[in-house]
Amino acid sequence: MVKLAEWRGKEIFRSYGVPLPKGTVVRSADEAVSAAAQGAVPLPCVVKAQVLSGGRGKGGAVRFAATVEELRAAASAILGLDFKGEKVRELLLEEKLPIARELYVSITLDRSARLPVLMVSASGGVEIESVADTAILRQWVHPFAGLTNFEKRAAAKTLGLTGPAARSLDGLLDKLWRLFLNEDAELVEVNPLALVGEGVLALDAKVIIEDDASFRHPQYAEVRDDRTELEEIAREKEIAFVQLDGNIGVIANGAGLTMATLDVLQQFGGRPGVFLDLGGTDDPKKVTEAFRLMARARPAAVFLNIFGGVTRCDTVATGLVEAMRDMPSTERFPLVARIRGNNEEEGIAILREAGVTSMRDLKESAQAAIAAAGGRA
Amino acid sequence: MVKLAEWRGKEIFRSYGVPLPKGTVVRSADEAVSAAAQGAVPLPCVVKAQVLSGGRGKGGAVRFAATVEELRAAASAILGLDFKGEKVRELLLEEKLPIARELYVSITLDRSARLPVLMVSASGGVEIESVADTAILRQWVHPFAGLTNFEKRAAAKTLGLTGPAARSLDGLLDKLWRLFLNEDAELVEVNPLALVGEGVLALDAKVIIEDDASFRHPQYAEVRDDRTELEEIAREKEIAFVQLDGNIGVIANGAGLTMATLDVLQQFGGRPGVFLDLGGTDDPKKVTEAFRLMARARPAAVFLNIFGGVTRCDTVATGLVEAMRDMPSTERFPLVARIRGNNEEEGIAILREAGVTSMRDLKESAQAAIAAAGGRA
Amino acid sequence: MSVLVNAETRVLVQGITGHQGTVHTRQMQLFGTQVVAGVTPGKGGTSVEGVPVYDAVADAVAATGANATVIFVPAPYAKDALLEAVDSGLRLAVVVTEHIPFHDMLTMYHYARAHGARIIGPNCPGIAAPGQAKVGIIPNVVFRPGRVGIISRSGTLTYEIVNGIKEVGLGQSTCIGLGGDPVVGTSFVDALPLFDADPDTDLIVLVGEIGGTAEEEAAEFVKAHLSKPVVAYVAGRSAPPGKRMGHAGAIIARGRGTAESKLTALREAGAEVATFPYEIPGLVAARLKELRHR
Amino acid sequence: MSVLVNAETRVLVQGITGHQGTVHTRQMQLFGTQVVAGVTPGKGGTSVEGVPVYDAVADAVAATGANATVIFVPAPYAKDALLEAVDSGLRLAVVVTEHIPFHDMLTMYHYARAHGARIIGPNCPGIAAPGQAKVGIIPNVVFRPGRVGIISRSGTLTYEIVNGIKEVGLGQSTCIGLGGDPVVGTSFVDALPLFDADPDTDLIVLVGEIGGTAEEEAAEFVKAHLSKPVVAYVAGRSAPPGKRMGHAGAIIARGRGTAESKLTALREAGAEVATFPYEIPGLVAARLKELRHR
Repeated sequence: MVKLAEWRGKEIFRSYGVPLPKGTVVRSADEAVSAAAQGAVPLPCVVKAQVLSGGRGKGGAVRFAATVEELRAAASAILGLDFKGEKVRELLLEEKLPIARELYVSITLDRSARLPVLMVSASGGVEIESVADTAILRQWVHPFAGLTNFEKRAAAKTLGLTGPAARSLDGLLDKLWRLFLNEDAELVEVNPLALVGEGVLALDAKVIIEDDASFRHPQYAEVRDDRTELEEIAREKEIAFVQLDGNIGVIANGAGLTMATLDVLQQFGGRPGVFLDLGGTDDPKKVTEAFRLMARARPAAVFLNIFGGVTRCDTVATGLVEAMRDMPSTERFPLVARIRGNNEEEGIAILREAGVTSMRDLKESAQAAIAAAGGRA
Repeated sequence: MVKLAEWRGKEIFRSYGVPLPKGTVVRSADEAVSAAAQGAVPLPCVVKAQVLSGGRGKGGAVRFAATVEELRAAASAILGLDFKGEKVRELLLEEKLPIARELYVSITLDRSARLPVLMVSASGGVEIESVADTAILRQWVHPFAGLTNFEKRAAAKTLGLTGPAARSLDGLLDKLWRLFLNEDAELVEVNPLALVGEGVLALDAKVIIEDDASFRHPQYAEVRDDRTELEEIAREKEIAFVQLDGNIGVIANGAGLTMATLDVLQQFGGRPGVFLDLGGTDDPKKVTEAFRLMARARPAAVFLNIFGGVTRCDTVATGLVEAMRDMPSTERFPLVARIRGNNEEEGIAILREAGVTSMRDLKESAQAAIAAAGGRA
Repeated sequence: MSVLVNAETRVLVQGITGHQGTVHTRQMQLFGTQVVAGVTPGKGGTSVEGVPVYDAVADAVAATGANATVIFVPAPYAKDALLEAVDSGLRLAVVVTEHIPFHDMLTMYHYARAHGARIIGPNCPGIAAPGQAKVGIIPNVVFRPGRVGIISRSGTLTYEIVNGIKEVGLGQSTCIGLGGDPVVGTSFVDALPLFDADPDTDLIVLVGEIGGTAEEEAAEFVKAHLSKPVVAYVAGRSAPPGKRMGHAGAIIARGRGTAESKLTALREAGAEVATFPYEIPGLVAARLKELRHR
Repeated sequence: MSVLVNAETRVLVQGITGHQGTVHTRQMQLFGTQVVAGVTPGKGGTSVEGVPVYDAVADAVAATGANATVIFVPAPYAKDALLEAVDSGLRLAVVVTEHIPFHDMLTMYHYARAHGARIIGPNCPGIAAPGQAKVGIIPNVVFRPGRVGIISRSGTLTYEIVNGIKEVGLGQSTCIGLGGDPVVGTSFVDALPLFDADPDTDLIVLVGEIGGTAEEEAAEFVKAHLSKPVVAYVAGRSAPPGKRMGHAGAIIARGRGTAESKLTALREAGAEVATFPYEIPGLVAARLKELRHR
């Protein structure tokens, strides 16, 4: 899942011809002022923090500037913000427009229907979660038909647009649909979509690109605005790795088993701190790398819970022993292991030789991991 | 159905990136010589008449020229040809290539399967009708899947292409498929497709565009290489009008009824000369125009056979009387009428007033038309 | 009973406010058809011949329980209209519109099929079952209730033949005009089993024309599966090869699809073949008489 | 009997010459499955584990009568492989490949559906019916013939649970791993009626996880239609909202799809709900005992 910052989303919008306010991206107050001086953005303008979290307006991360002085002040203030944990590095400056109405439009996947769904609402400009379901039109779009005229007519009707404004919407929806398809997007969202005069244009742009389609879109591989450093390294090594709030590291294989392991830990009072899903592997080197990555997250203890299927227990054990051998003592952590399934006996023997006991019962081993972490929590 | 001359087809091929021999179009021997002098085509080259009929090679409409003198001679000779009734107006000059093999590729519609079909054969360079069915691979392409890799692999296998040549074919097939879809083609045919070195390229190009899609492709409206002047006028007026060899003009409504009328005429020894299908109309002006058009084809007699459904009998009668009133006596023709169906009585009354008797029986009225034409045949 | 339509059929007219839509709404009503709704985007809230008009098919279906549609909208918009009908749950669509690009029709056909919907047409006169319902444009005057089923690729020629059947004192169970376009939603092979299964049809008249191989495939089906007698006619024996006769379907290509090949195939399949359209009523009457005396 | 596969299943392996393809061909054979053919373009004429390899699915089907396929080809080529299988007449495809873009899967799903074919997966362990056949990658060791049906969105967790059932002395009729991707070919709602109709299944274990609403829909189905008892488990109660847990399916969005909403729905539908995966075998054993004493 590649969440794109607003300005990146708008770059894509522009390449598809989606109408946008005039504007530019800057990275300092000086740049902001010179952008205005060179006419890259007319005054008065809007100054928007380029962060991924929502609620920027309320959070003081969007301001207006009528003069160069106001622009400098607003840019300085916002660039200094730490917005919901994100440092503001870029600002988007955009012309302030005479907005008649604020609307909502998005295209995303409906898993249950197994169809893309176009959602529109006349109540734009607020978080869509707060809009009543009855005020949102859902139009499922069949991939073999594409976005049709009747679907677009229904959208225009819901938005209360007719004449040139409806035609403007029509063009915009076609472009968003093409973007959704051609860029392998999970989500294309415009909130608000502004009605200005007789045309609509995208005031905001939220685009999420699907990770799995990166073989078709290498250009998005560098855009990673929402991961920690370790998560980014894990991604490159094709290991599912998520940092949480607690102190116990969990290494398991398969998302379901990993989640079940977290559930059990939590039920008995443990606090998972890292979630590492080995996936299906039979390469001991990948296991070694996973353990090294886990060590860098400095867990108080690690709970290894493997059920061998595609992954063989001896492979995991071998990789683990390899990782432990090279680990500096400062990075070592208490380890509780439970390995079951394919080549279980061989795996347990390898661990035993390295001084690690494999437990059999999930509940007991979880409790043991919590106890081990307790000393350092 | 818009049949495009080879050079027009190749212009479209070029816009889709289909590999082609280097070449240019000329309209005189002088132009040919100066094209060679300016390097627009290298010598030795191939000189090809731009006509729509097949069998150009055998018919002397394709020649080789190794020198400027030979080029001038070949161009003059071919431009003088009357090829199966078509005057040669354009020549395509193309570099002569070291062809390793001549292959066949086409995409067209299979009506029974209701699917586009990709056809390939290793026996290219000859009329595909003469190739054994077993030597032609038919791959149906589903519109919801598009041309797939496995279909292209099967094509490469049939053509005996591997490695870079197969990859070259792969790219070419993708381009032809896109052209077939995006240009609303009825037929895209390359015969021969030449294997030169490790790549394939289109030595010929046959493209037929569907008439009905002209609202999407206004650019093809002017390209009409295969109609008579009257047929072209009829087309503009949206009247189906075909000139045949005989002397009886037939005006009917609906393709089936028109064809049945021709069948009956022919069965009793008549020779239809024009086929005019009024279609479904309730506009007397269109009927008047149809009659004027018919008059310009100078038929010995006209047989009007109408069954009123969407078209009303009185509409046809009114239009007919209008046309006859304005017609110069030199253009007049004997008329046999049979009108049945909706508003039959009213139509018959209008005709009677204008001195035309409507007959009831198809067989008898056909015989009457043949007799009327007999006097002037 | 009848084929595909009956007295329960509730017809929606897409493009009802256009000239043809309005004219044929009236004609369908005069035939006794329940025309329950019309659709023309932007004309919602008005009415035509007493029929309420909606902006969208989904609205029309929800409000009126329409269960079949007839499409009169111009060719550039016909694909969209059909997709809307299918998405709104309609499972029978008669497409009268002519000049629909076959690439559009390929999408329409396969989309309908994937959703279990049937298209009749395009460029077709539609379906009529005397005493039950008409969904399309075949002239009312040619009909009379009876036991002859008609399946035809032609338009006007069909009217002439149906009328001829009436004029010899017989009547029709259902008549379907399939349309002669290169891609049709329903072909002879699709329609024949429906008539074969219809208890109100004693005999089937098949009206073909040159071009394509639909008649040859129909002949195979008749031979292999059909239990009822067939009287067939094929127009275009005199057509010169390669010339276009108004229908895109009427092109003779590569020696297949000639009148001769079709007539031979039908004859060999056991159909009675008429040389001229005006012979059909007589052949039908004779065959029905024979059936009765068995 | 069993669900979807049985002793008559003749399995084709697409991508058989790859590492996973080869390993699991052997494992399927050891399970007793008839693996009749493999396909890898360009490797036609070779063989893997005694199984003949073809260049094209159509060739493999024609030569061997394969009637199901398991797809191991890399994600960028998986769509093509599935379309080839469907076009070649196969009506059951287990897609093991992970990381297939969901836009590709949308095409695959709707294409298969339009042709009457069923996809299991993608990114799934597949189907296994002990004593009958295995089409996929679930480890052989966890199985033992019996009367418990298992439907799961997880991979490894399924193995653990299936194994647990074996360890309490019970066995399985069929186990299907549906995969946890955003778009799956077969969902709980699609699979439940198959198990309900299977005379060899007495009880169904449903293993869900957070994300999406497949479990909520399953609960509705259980309540409205299911005749057999269900034991359910849902992984992810402790997952923080908005964090991705390896599966794209495991995202909690907009308050729906939480473990709590799933568990509540299943409980209200009459399923017995396990808090921990290790409780499942006990619950299953108790419920079966109860059934027997009725």
